[in-house]
Amino acid sequence: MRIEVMISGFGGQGVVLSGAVLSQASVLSNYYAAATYTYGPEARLGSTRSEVVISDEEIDYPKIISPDYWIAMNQMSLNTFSKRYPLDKTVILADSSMIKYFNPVEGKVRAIYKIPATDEAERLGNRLVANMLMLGVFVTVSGIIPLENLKEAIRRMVKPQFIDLNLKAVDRGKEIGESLLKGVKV
Amino acid sequence: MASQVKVQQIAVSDKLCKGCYLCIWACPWDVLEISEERNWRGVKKPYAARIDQCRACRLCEWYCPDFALQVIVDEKEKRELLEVEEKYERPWLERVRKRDEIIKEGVWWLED
Amino acid sequence: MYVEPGTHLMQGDEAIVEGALIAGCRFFAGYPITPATEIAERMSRRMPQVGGVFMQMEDELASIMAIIGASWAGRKSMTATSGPGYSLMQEGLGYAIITETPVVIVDVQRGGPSTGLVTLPSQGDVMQARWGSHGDYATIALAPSSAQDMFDLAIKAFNLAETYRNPVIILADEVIAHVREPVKVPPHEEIEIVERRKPTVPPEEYIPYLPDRGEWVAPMPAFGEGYNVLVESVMHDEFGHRIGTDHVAAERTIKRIYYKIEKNVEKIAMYEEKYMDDAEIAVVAYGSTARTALRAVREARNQGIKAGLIRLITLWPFYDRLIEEAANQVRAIVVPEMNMGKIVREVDRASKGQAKVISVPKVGGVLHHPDEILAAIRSAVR
Amino acid sequence: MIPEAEFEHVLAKKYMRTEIMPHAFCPGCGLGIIERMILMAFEELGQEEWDRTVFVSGIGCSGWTPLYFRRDAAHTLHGRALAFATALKASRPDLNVVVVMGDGDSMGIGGNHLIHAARRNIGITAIIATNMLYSLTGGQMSPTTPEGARTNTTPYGNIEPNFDLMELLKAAGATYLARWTTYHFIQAKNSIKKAVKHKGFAAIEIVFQCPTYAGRYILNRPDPRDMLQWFKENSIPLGVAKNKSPEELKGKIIVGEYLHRTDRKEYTERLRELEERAKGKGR
Repeated sequence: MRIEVMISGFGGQGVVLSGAVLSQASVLSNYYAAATYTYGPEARLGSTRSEVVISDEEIDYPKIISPDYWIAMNQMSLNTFSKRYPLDKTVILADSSMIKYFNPVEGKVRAIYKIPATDEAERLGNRLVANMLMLGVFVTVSGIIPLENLKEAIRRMVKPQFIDLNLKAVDRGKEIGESLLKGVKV
Repeated sequence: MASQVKVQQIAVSDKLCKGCYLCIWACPWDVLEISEERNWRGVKKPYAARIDQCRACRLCEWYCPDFALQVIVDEKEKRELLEVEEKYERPWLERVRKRDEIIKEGVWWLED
Repeated sequence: MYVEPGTHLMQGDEAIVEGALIAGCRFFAGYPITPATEIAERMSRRMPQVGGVFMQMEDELASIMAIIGASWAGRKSMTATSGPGYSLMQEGLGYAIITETPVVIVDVQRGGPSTGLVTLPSQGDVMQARWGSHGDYATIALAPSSAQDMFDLAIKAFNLAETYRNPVIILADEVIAHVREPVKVPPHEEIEIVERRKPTVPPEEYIPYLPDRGEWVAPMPAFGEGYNVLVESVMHDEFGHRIGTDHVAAERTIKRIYYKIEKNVEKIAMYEEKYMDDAEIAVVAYGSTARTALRAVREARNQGIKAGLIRLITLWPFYDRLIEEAANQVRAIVVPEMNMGKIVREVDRASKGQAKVISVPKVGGVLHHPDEILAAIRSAVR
Repeated sequence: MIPEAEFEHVLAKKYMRTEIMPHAFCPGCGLGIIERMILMAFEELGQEEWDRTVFVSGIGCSGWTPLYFRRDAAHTLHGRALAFATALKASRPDLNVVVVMGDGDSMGIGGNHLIHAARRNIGITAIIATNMLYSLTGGQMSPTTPEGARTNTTPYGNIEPNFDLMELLKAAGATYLARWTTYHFIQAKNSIKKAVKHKGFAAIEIVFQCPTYAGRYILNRPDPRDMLQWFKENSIPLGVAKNKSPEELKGKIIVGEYLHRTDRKEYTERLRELEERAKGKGR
């Protein structure tokens, strides 16, 4: 088993942290994991991407060949990477608060789930937790990692004062994920 | 004008003196002169031509950049010099000599 | 104080810091540079906790001199940098070599030349690690391929540095510095740590640069211990006194600092072989590229091609015999590198024409796609 | 009578590597006098201080100065002596670290390290031997070459203004500063004693005679005796200089103790405090 998860967005959306948290959650679930990230020279608003490979054996190539899941957090990255990778087996979890045009990927992928993550996060109190909300959706939709392990990873890696908010975002993500699986539009 | 201090010797090293004559410039009492003859190093060393005028102010010593010159006032100073030689310089030179011996035999990493 | 035994999810740069601390590193000097900055940041937090000194220096010229100074103060010391900073360190590296000072230098390679590809990986500094400073010398360079390697090789690097009194370079790259993956930390007492060999003779009998018969380096005292050592950047004799025109003494010194590395290649060289037993095509790779290569080799095996991988862990001194033996076994050697082709020259030289050597260069700041290496393997079969 | 063939001064016998002497300096070079100032300072400070003193130097004629001492000494790279010394002091705060540098070494190629060592106020004694040009390479312009002087790289006269080391280091944060010439033997020796005992970055600039190049090219006095005479006649004590106009001070060497302050904390003390704060904090 080798599952490749790509998280793409711009700097400041927590792309790197969510890759780190996802790899931690994978390790807690007794998988091997390797998380790498690619970033531009800018600290904020540059293009950023986390690549997480989850496997039941030691990981050789740590980068993505063809993503199984793609958490896309902004329009620019959706446009860019839709051209770079084969996407026929890819499930896209897209932040529909940030992405309005899906034509670059429509018809090329296995499924697209549109989640207004940033709007939902704002409703929870801080738009910065959209990344964790998306991870909550991801673990629910993919079923690879128990939700509790994701929460434990957050407790280990997130600054103490933000843990509660992040956990709330994960729970909201889980709800959204469950309704998506039932085919309910969010 | 003879001094009250009796200075035994103003030693000037053949090994170290390079003949810059800063000692002569520094001496307020006109004690030192340049020798007529060159020593084995080719230097015309300064020497104490008028040692009776020396008051052991040691300015010549201080301004000698080569540690070549010392005003030896009396037996005590001479003894101290030899003591220092015995205590500090000899063990050090022994260490240097040991190095020379080993090197002379040839170093092992260049063998065969 | 140290990271506890067990498996931890760590980033490569975190692993290298924890490994270095366990190895006994107690001085770090550095200057911020992407993508090596995280190492300095972690060191700044961790070093004082273990009683060590962290210093952010004014530049890389100062950083390398600082770790050499700290090493002579008796501390195991390290710096971390990337391409432009590594270039600035070359003169200081030569100083560490001529004065036989154990230090560890981490170069997290990024794309060059010059400021280059600031945030992207590369293996462009491989030759600089061997030949970067002027003059004749030999050097030790290690290439980690995982966060685990960053931990393990940090310890190995300090051990080698202390054993051979030589700088050791860890040639990481951006991918390995930033990869977050599980790292196994063994029980601390099981980790082999080489401590600095101190003189056992009194100062009067100690000769700073003259090893005993059969030894390559003399024991090394620290400053202030009474041994009165001259640490001399000018070509010097066994006592540390500079050589003016004594070419015989100069030859002795140069040959010793060269031979102590090159003649011990069998002891220094580390490598890993996978699927090589019956291999007909060998892939020789190192660093993060070795992981891509492994993927390609497995893919080739799936397609019925007998491919194998030789992962070089020690890049310098180059282990000629390993490649020569492989060349006698296989038909072709594929050498993928994140540069325009550097180690491939060594592979070509060491294989002595016994196998076809195929270079697979990759530049632009990205890992090879496994298919690119696979294509080269397939082309070698034809 | 003591035989003179192999004679060495008592200070040389006690402190110096006499096996490699006479040293490589030109006849009449002031660096030998600076060596003697250092040794006499330590002779007065006592054996205990000497035993915990180490030397660091850079490249240039000045870099050779401490290499003749039978002590731990590092002959580093051009300009990098202070970087080496900073780490040495930070690692071993109990040692006296004495750095000897030339004007090119300290203010030219090593200028960055100089100002940062002063900024950190690390407890190093920097003895900066200034001869107004680069002499090891054969007489080229340095950051202290007077304007208008002809050297091998300023054949039409130097167009660059020079550094005032004392002002530079005062602004950078040094806490002990003095300037003397090789003529001011006792004063310089006393300053060295003070600097070694001082907690903080101490710099002593000693203008010395380079008869071979500075004597011939800059002062037009190729004889070391004439150069010392010139130092004697052209140096003005700080107190006297205060009441003189810039015109009167043109071309003069203003000597004296420029600064001695104790209100800035020394770097290794800060390091020790930092360690206390960091300990007990988890990984």
